[in-house]
Amino acid sequence: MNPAPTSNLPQQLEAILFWKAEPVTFKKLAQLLSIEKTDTTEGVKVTEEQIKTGLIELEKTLQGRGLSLVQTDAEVMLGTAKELSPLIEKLTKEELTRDLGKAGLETLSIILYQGPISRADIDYIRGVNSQFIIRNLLIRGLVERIDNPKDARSFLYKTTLDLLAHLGISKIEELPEYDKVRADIESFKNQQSTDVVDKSNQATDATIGA
Amino acid sequence: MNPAPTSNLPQQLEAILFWKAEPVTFKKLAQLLSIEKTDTTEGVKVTEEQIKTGLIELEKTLQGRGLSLVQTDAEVMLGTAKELSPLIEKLTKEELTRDLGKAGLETLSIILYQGPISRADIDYIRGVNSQFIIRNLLIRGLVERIDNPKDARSFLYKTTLDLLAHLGISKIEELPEYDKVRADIESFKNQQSTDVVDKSNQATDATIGA
Amino acid sequence: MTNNQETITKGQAFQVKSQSFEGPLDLLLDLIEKRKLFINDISLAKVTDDFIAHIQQFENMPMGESAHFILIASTLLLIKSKSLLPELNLTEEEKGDIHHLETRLKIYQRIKEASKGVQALFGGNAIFAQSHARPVSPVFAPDAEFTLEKSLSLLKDLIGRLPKKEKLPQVVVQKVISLEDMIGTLTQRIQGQLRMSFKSFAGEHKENRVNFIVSFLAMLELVKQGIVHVTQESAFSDIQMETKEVGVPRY
Repeated sequence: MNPAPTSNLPQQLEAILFWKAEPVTFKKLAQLLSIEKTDTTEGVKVTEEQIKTGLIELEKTLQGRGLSLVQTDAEVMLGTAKELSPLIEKLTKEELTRDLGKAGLETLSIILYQGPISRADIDYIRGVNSQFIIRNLLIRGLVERIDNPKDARSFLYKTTLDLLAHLGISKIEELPEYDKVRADIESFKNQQSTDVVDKSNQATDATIGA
Repeated sequence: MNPAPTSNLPQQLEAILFWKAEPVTFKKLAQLLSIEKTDTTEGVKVTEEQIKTGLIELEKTLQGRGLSLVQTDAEVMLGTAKELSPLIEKLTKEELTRDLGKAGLETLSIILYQGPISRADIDYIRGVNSQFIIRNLLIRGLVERIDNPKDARSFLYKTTLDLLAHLGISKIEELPEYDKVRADIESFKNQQSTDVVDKSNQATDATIGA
Repeated sequence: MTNNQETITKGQAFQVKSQSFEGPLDLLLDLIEKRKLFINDISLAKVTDDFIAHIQQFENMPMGESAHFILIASTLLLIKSKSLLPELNLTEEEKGDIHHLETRLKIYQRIKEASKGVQALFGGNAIFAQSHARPVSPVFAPDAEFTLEKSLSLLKDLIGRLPKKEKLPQVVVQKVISLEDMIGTLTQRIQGQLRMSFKSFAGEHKENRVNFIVSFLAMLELVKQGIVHVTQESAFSDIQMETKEVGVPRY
């Protein structure tokens, strides 16, 4: 079912590097693009040499575009073109200074009172999807991500110490009406889980782009 | 110092969309690419129309590549090419959600083909209360809620870029029979208002034993 | 011809029991499509009996849902009455209800057809946004608007907006209650018409037609009982409603 990997290797590399958005080793790329032999299909073995050749081709197609490759002798990543760095600086600045907006403030409040909390739970309480908002809160150093002890594939979010200091509190319990707010949200969650309500949406982390 | 924005608009757009890694509105893009006038430099004003033209050009340069654009009439996002879907799915380690359930599929289809649409109108078409299923779709990020310009007390529901991406289409018009379905439904609605109600002649057909 | 159809329907209606329907329109459309009919008042009159037979089995259905079914049943009864007695005069509102139902069914049918294409695409060859693995180098940048007071008031708003258990909207309850009256008067109207047109019935089919109308009246009575059941139940049944949009359903 997969097309022969060498025919469109540059496209495949571009898609992987775009999706990963972090440095990936040549070795890892070779491994990702190789297809294991099964009873019914021939396997395909991609070498690191082929990856390097593919990257040279990809680099050519990226000429004059908004993206470019950044390589060391062992790994590669996709980034924005160097000549556009003033534009990216402007973006960064904009991202750090713009208003959080109602959705951002609301999400941050939930993480403040309920954290550490999973994205699925934030979404569930808000009744909407929060993936892009959380990213902005991370970039701005307002929340941080920790591993979820109950599920290795997902994360939990909590407020940063910087934010607590900024708000002038040393412990979460000092938050106004802390117990009351938590109890109200807890009772909503319990009420919902005893209902016949379809909660399959809890699996939001498994949807798109998560 | 900045190059004239219109000359390399497609590159700049690609870099912004890559860097933002989330849906960006045309309005925001126009704002980010405009340069304010200062004492020493002429300002540059980029319009949303120019953004749209730039995106058409960018789309052309992405032909046959590893990336593609997904857009609505107001925002745009950069994603992987749909031909490479199996490859990226392998990387995500997450099963793509393919099952929506009967109610989910029905409601999503109504929003896709008739959105932006109010909940009252969704209920009207389905003949049942859609509150929970809409909440579920909102949480999954497949639809979003906007204010109803005609009624401040209610909302309208519309398709998200994530949903288009999940369907593997770049624009809503690529849905099967999009224009046809919309035109058909429009004609059903018009028929209702122009039709003469008295159909008693035909009704005799259905008399005894029907 | 009619006899054949009756037999087929009875067989199918039996099978249908095991299926679950998303709502009254889903059921109605299924009944029409099984008979390979187009959506119009004629086909609706033909499936009325089947539809009523279905809702008789809904003893255990949550109140909120069965109310929706009963509302549709009332419109079907009007259509059926008119088809049995073309002389029957319908009010403008009743004519409007009949037309609305046809339009809704046509839209629903078109959407269901289109949804097959949506299902085929969904998650098939998805376009992926960037994963969120991308490392961020956070720069502490608070928003001056975010204060403890603001945070608490936002959460209180949010808690206030959480979906809660609420009574079935008054509009629907009233509709169902008034339906009981509607069926009462409909029975009277049909009986009245029947006495008047009895003389005019053509000799050959006379017995047949009278019998049919009498059994139809019996069916009206059954629906009436169902409505009583539903309205009684409504006093202690709750269903969930979205707070911002209570009371806007259109039927």
